[in-house]
Amino acid sequence: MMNAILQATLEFLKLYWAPLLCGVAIVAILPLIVGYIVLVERKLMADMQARLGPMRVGPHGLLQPIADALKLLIKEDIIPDNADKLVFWLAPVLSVGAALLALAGLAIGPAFQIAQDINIGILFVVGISALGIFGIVLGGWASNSHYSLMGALRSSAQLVSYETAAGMALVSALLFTGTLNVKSIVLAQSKDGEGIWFVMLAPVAFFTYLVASIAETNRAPFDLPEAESELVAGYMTEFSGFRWSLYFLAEYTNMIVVASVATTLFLGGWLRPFASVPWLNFLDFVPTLLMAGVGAYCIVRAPKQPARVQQLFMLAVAGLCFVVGLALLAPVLVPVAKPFYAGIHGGFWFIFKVSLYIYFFMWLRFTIPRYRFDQLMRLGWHFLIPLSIINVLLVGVALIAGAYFNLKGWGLLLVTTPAAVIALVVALLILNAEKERNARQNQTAASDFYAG
Amino acid sequence: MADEPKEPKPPQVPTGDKPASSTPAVSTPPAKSADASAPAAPPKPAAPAAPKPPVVLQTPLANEFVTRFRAKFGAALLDAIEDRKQAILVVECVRLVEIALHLRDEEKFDMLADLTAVDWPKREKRFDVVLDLYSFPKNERLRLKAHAEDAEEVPSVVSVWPTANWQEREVFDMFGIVFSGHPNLKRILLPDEWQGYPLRKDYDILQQDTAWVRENLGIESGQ
Amino acid sequence: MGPQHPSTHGVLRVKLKLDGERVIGSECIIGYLHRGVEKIAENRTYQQFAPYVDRMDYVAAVSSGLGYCEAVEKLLLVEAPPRARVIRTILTELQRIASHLLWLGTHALDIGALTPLFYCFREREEILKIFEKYCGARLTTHAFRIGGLQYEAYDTFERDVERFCKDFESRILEYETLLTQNRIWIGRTKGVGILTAADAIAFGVTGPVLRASGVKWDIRKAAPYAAYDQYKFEIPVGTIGDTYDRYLVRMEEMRQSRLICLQAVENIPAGPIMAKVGKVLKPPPGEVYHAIEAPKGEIGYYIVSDGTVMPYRVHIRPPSFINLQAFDRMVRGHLVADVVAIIGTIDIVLGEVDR
Amino acid sequence: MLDKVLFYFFAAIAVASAVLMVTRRNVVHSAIFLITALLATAGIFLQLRAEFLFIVQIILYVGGIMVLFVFVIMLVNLDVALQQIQFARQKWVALLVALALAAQVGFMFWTSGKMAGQGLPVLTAVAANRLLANSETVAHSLFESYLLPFEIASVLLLVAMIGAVVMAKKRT
Repeated sequence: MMNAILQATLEFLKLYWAPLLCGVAIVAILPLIVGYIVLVERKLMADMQARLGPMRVGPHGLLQPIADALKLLIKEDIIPDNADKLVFWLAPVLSVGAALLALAGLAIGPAFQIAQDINIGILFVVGISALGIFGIVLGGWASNSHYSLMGALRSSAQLVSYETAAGMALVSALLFTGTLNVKSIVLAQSKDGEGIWFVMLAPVAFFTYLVASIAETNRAPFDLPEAESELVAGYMTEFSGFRWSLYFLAEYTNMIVVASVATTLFLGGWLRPFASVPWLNFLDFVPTLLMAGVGAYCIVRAPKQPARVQQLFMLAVAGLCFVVGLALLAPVLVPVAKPFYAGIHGGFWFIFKVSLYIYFFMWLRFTIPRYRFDQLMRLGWHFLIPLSIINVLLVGVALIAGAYFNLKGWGLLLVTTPAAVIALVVALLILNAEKERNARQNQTAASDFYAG
Repeated sequence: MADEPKEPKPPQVPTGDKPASSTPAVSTPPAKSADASAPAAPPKPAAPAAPKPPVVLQTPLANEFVTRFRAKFGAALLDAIEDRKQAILVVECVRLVEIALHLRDEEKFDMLADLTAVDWPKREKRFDVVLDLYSFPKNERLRLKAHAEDAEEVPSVVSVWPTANWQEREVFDMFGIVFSGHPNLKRILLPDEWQGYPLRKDYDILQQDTAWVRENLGIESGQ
Repeated sequence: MGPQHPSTHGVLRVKLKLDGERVIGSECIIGYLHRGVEKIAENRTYQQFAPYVDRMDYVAAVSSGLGYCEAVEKLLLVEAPPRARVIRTILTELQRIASHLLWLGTHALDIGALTPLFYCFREREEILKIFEKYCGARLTTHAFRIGGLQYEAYDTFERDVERFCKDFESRILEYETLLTQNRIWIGRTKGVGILTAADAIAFGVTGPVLRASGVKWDIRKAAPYAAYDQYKFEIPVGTIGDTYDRYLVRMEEMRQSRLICLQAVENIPAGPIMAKVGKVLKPPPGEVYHAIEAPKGEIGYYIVSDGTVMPYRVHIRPPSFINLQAFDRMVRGHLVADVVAIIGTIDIVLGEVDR
Repeated sequence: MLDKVLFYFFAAIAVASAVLMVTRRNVVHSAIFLITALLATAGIFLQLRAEFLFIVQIILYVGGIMVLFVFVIMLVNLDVALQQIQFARQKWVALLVALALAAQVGFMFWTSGKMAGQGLPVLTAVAANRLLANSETVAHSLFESYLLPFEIASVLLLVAMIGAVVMAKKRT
């Protein structure tokens, strides 16, 4: 019996060593990446609020994430009494597991993909991230305090209702590709496919997906469950120390997952903007210029640092930027490095777009106030879901028209933009139908999808 | 400038811890005067400065509003004074609600700005319940005063001006004046089981409700 | 919601009777911050009691100080000199802006907008700097004395106030762009916590809350005190009396206060800053009720004097205490999330509610 | 070799969690074990190269229905449910039914072993690219050969949904 298992593992390793390696790498680097996303968020927030943000740990607070991680590890791990031990331990693990697993389906570059382009790509990502709800609901239930249970139920109600809207938005984009496979979706947007990003062809779908994804990751105007004043921290209240950081990691990984799904589907994955337009090729130099700019900025700032070690640190960061800049420059100029072009540049553009998407999340969080729960539900059910369903119909009709006039690539725009316009008109119709209903029915009897 | 020369040692700073019962040793026992709330001519303490002639600012008020009021209520209106250009009507405590309704509806005093009480331990009708009214149309203020004995029930004006609700509860909390007809008359600022009424003159400033402190905080009061 | 709740602006405990998400009834339990100010007043001389007044509404210390000093001046039948009255008006109006800024910041934070808080505090810092230069203290300033002012206006006083008022105009636009047209902000505040004019008067509510319900009444116009009669300014009035109207009324009030400061700073009359008031104040026996327009509403002082050095009785009419009574009427029928917004919109300070 | 090991691994989890689900006293624990059972069967689908079924199983069962289960468990207050004794007298009836079922399955194995060429489906490792993509085949069969039943089923679901909404409306 023993050698059977041994042989099986050998066989397994022979077949799947590459994805295994990528998987381990991702899980190892992710907490660091999430840490630095949090730092960027705090810095941005501070910048928008006329203050400095974390400056104390390391130059410009660059070491802050490591300090946070350390603090979270050392913190005492409190388990509320007569809480359900098994479920209390399981909930955060489930939540992080779902988020990390969903990452597997995504393709950072053409070559760099953990699950070797499984046929159901996008569906796999959406399906697995739906498991995250259990982490929240069970977490709320396990800490058996009335408030966290209420917070958990509210946030899962929010997740469930916005998932339908997100799903519908994805469907209308998938109509163009015809397949769920991540790699072929991106190729469909490149030269040999439609040659145009789907965000142009289905802008309304992109908008609905954007709003739904914000709600799905409990962020910005929809971060009601934990921000509600009397629910304190929603389902996360009772978790402390490492367990809490797992939830935190799950939330930010979800954000990355949602951002990469949007980039793959709408913003042309790892393609350079206007990849198919030959005379715009100088765009290839943009990444190197960007890196060079950042490096220069670091050098300029270096002497201003108070401590000697901080100056060295800044110089090191500048060096790193220049090296990356050179790496990005090589495939464009040096013919021999041509084949690496797709991998390196693709990776850069993908990460660039994902970070833009996440920047938009953060930007929303600082500027606009929070929705009340029943408004949030009404927005989801009365506005987003009908809009996205109608959008699917319209895009379908546009596609048939496109096929009829056999338009290709940019030609499709002729058909899809009217579809988008009609969708917007429908959206306005729904909105002022909402207003009348609101006016008629006074404020107090607001229909609450999830009345307790 | 801050600490004014202390030549007339303010009697108030108690030398020893006088038992609470004695009134604050204001050496000028306010003379009994039937009408005005303020003693007519309090003999000055033996201040070294030449005793200034007692300045009386209370002048009887006699305008057509007072005559109209006296015609309507006659006996109930005990006195009408003007102190520093502010009209004061001293009324009988029993008919307070009726007068309040009249003032709000006919005389348009539609807002009760303030309701409070003053404790004159020397007088037999010990408490003054003071109501400050304001009329939006006439942009005028009026002060209504009613004298009440220690255990006497003052009719509550909550039915006339809902704002009196909490203010009457505070007066009850601080003075112990019971307002009959008040929806839920219980202490508002102090803990419910607190004994004693702090703002009474005989409630010395250093006296805490020792029982409450020992029972709730478990320490001897004053520690 | 317990006394240490993050959004109750101090130690206020609210018992809510809920039907699912909807609030049916509420009861406010106060008294956690009761320091017995009125009892202390009976054992302090008139000057010694002045700093206590600042500790009541610690957010608008200058205006409560002005109220007390003017009440005692009325008791003494003394009039502060014109120069003192103008400087008092400027400082009170600056305090009104500072108090409204603090209200805006915390109110927006309760509803979820993170950024306005920092913008408001940046402006409030400027005002506190002016107070600090003038009288050494930032929050509980005790800036005024009975009979006038303690300190002469420092030399760059006019320039500082003018510079602040000049760039405050653009700052208010910054808050407006963030909030006023914001659909979510309107969604969270329109039609929430409605108080009709009749209810407002019945509950004795005063200040911006009363004006938002449509009653055009401001003591600075009805019974001008200090130097308000010399300046032109309007009184903003709302229509429905919901949270959004109160927001608009307070924003407009900040603009009006800025105008007053500008007009006042142009010509501060020369002359003495202190009336002829002896060291030992012995007001003739009698009583007075003097009310002024504090940022939260009408703050009134009822002082009874028996001719001695100490007041016989001092009663303070606190606007927050009386405005809080209308809370129960406003909160009925709303969701739990609105309770937070309604507490914010009444703008209460617990030091003043409990005294 | 790998397939066999994986299959037995998933099968063992499925059976174990099914048994645990039934025996647990705590309702939420049994819900969790039901989820693991469903995930294990999804794993087996994946093994059979039916990845569309794998992801549909996860989305529908685990992501959809189980969320509903957990919602209901949370909303209904648990302590009432715990008081009632779970297994009253039906213990014997359950055993009887189980035995009957076991007999039938045993008979099926026994006869299929006799028939030539039938036997247990032997999994052969088929190279991934030669296999026709699973979701396409499912889509073709669903929308071409069985379009009518598909439409009828969706109408049925619609009716059920409207019924639920109407019932909910009446209560609030």
